[in-house]
Amino acid sequence: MPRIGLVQFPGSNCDADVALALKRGFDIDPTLVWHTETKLPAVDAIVLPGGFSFGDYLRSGALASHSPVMAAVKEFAKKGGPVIGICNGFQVLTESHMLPGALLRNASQKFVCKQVELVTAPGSTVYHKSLFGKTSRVPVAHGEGRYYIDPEGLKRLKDEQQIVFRYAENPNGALDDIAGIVSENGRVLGMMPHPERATNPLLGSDDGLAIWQAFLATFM
Amino acid sequence: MKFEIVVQLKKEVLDPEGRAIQETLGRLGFRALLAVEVSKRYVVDLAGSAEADGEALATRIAKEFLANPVSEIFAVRRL
Amino acid sequence: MKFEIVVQLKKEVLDPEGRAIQETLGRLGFRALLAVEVSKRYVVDLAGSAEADGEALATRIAKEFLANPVSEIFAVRRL
Amino acid sequence: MLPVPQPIDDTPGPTFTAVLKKHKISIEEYARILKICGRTPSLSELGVFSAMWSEHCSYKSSRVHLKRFPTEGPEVVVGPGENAGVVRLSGKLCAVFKMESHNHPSYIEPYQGAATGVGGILRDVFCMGARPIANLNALRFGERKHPRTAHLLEHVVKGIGDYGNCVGIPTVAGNVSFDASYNGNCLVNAMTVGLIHEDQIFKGYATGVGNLVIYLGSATGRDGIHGASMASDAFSTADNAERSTVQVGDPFTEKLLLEATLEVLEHGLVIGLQDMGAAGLTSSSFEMAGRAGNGLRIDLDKVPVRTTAMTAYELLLSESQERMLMVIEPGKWPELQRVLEKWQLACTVIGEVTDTGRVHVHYQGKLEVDLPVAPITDDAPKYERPMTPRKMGGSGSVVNREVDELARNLGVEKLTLAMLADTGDKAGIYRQYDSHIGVRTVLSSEQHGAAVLWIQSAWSNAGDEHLGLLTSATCNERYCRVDPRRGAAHAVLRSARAISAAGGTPLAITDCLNYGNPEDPEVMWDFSEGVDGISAACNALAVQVVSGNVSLYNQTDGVSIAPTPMIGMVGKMKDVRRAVPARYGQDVELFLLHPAGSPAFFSGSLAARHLGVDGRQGALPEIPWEAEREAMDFLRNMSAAGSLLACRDVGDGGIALTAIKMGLKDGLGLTLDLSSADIQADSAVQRYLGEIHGAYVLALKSEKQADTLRSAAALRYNKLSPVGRLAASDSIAFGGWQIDREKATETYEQGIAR
Ligand SMILES: Nc1ncnc2c1ncn2[C@@H]1O[C@H](COP(=O)(O)OP(=O)(O)O)[C@@H](O)[C@H]1O
Ligand SMILES: [Mg+2]
Repeated sequence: MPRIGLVQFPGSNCDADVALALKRGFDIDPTLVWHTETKLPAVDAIVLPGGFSFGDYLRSGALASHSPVMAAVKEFAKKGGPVIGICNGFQVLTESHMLPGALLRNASQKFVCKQVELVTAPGSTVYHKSLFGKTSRVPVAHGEGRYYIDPEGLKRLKDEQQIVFRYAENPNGALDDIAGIVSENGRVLGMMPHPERATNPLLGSDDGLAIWQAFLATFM
Repeated sequence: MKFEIVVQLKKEVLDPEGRAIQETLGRLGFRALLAVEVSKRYVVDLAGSAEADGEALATRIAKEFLANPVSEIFAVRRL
Repeated sequence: MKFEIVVQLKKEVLDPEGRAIQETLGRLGFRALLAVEVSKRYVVDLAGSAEADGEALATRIAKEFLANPVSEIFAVRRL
Repeated sequence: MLPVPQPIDDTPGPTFTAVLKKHKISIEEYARILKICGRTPSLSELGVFSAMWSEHCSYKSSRVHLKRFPTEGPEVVVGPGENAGVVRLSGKLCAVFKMESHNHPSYIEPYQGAATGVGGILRDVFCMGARPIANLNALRFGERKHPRTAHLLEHVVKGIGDYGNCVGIPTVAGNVSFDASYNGNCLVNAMTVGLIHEDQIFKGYATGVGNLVIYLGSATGRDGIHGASMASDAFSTADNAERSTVQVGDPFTEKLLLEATLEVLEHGLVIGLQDMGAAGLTSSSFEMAGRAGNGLRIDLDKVPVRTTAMTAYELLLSESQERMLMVIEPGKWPELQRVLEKWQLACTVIGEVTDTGRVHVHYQGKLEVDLPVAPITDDAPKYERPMTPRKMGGSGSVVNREVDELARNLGVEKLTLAMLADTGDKAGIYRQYDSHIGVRTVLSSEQHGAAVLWIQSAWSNAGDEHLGLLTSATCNERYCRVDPRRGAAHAVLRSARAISAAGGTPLAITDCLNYGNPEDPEVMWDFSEGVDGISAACNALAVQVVSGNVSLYNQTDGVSIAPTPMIGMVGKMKDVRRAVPARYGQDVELFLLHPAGSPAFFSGSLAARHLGVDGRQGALPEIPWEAEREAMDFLRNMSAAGSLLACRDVGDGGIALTAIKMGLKDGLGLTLDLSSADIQADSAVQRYLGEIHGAYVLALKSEKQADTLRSAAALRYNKLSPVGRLAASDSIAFGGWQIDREKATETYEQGIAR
């Protein structure tokens, strides 16, 4: 039985949805980890869910990235532990410098909620390999999802094949249509779209299940 | 002891807000408006009285929290 | 000719962002941080050279577009 | 300590008159206050009366009418009078919901006004112990070309979105329209739906003498002082002095408050709990004490403040957001503190429950308020304001002829495009709202009909694994202007149609009755007619009113808004897998389900408005109740049988506009031919663009088509006629007119709030 730690910051609001997706899709009950914890429980992987940690004040993810729990998550990732950050979780990952780049206010300056199509880029990680060749329909819902990185950084992302998802149609002005990237070692994934919301055709799509499947495959 | 910390996007990063303001005002006939830059300004009030310490602390807060080095620059000024 | 326009909340108006930043940093050990105020700063570049005209225009822009008179005040300064 | 609070100077004269006026207290009401106090009140006490007896808190002009609503039904668990209404969904699972207005604050500061409106209605629902699962919003703005409209729309939508998105409640449906009568007075009505277990419904009672009164949440500032009386005020554009009372919302704190509240309720840590909404500490303490028949002692020195030198008056009346008042047993205090600390929320003991039946407020060593509770909460003034029936708009056929002629002069194609632009694509609004969070959303604004949420709950009956909750909010103010009674009935009906079209059964409604100045006898008559119209529709459809809100004085510079009784409805369906969207994206044949022989009409229609016909002219046809009910049952059966691909109730702009919009967003053209439909119309324009009661445009699964037509043939009051098709073509053709599809798409998509 895989043990997944689900981190909760004050203002996280997709935590329950992630727990439900893991339960319904894979019969996994994640362990909740409160942001003030300095140590992680015994887990195989970590999820940083979406939401508005600390109200998105300052910059989205900025205040959360300094939470005690994030020091532990960094430690965990340094040892090769798998981490997925979704939406606000992705913002926390960039703010913590666990992933390169930054997520800026959408070019439209407006929050955007809609289904998008994600194209998986080529690469060698589990994510790339298990999802390559598919387009996934997954919703986005964010006000600050415009991925930015300087030109050298972008070159590095491309050279190292760290880009995992691109938008088929860019909803926020992200550089190079980037929707999700992975760390150099392939263990830390950050993505703006919400795979936990795409787990049943009744809810618009179940393409998110394959993304969770890939996440589980990083350690199972 | 108060310090002003101004945080703004790096020049090479698109600032949709500045651009939108300029376009809107341009359409409304403010032709003299050549450019608009938008930044965030924080005024932090720090306990203690040694100016140098205060400035160092304000800079640390700016650097570690208020500005994101990937996309932003900042400036600190004693008020 | 550049002007700085600072737009900030009226004193009595709740600044949830400033409060959240101050409280969070306080919990992280920045005890010397007594208060944080968040405001916006615009730098407008205006064509023309008469300072008085420029200042009047910047003030008009601030008043009519950048500041919300209901809850905000602004200050204009030549840079 | 003084034995009585410091009295005001009530020597008759201009100063005293001004004080009363500022507090919106009449001479008669003041006489009543003297009697209740048994002495001259203090300024704080006057403030308490002013707030508690404001229109907003006391419903003094509307109470006598609201009694007429049907409020009891087999599935109604909690009716009007509590923070929100409750209706049973399945087993022990109940829906809690309410709609509330934030019109005046939103006109003054659209972003914060709308945001705090959402915050307030969320708190009303979660302070009953329910977890909010959906928000809706119904908006009314002035004419599109009015200089303030675009600004108000943009900021209201942003305010609603930023707040709801941050708290993490999906906004799943809504309604918006534009009308000159809102030029100086926009409407922002927000609704929240939550879920609760029937046996865990929490009510705000201050029981148990000696129990502690706890203040929870944000510190108090001078926000919205006089807000409660402001909402009862007709403001004039000349006087914007009230602009300093802006309340600022903090959705982050709201989210913490939501989680903390549900946690403390679940752990049984509190006895009473109430949101500090309008008139803040005053109304929450009086209401909680009133419901329990107890008294309270409050020590204002303990209230957390964020600004200096606040007076007792200000502390009592501040409307700072994201605050709650709780009553707890003293023994629970340590555990309560532990829970609240986790959520980073400040909480303070500010008083205790007493057996005096009075509220005593102390501040800085003085007694500021010493008032009996019951006379203030239960015996608030109640007015039977004079009413004068309006002269109704005469004959509908005159309007029909006028519109027909004007339409042909303008060109039907042009008129159709103008109407498409007016009711344009709302994606610019709803894409700013998170509609998926919570993973329940099956259908939402994106599919254009009622929202459908999939409710999986351990509390529902076995076999209800695919239970659906449906919700919709609407009102047609143009109809209400022509006929305030039928218009109001229509608002209920329209919500029920939307819910039925999606496959659901209507259960109950909430309302937000937005009207003008009640001191105008014609407005008061509109209001009374509205109540009767809603009641009639509820009775006809066997649904009840479980909660609601009244917003009066919606007028600017003497002009009242069109009567706008906004209706929010909740319904359910057995199986969300059968939910039917109102849009369709593929080539398909279209049918019209409609009452046989029903008249198309132009009175109160969108076409009439576009053509500049006086909006009060004409008459609404009688509502064919039997046919309406039969059609709704039929649709539910068809949905349950899996026969419907899409279904959309005919609304603004008649059958043509409804059919066009069914496929336009998916790039489909249309051929529409109503010659086989059984519609009464004097002209083709009227047949296609006239509006009609009880009609639906729908598409059928091909393999179910024969069956469906067979069962339709057995309908007593309705007909199902083939009327054309949605097609991958470049044109939209109806009644001999033709519009370029791309042109239509472009016009439609220019839409709203881009
Ligand atoms: N203010 C709003 N908030 C959220 N959704 C809205 C709002 N206004 C309209 N909508 C949604 O847009 C869709 C279309 O709106 P509707 O009023 O039915 O227009 P139309 O019939 O012209 O398509 C509906 O599903 C409705 O829920
Ligand atoms: Mg509609």
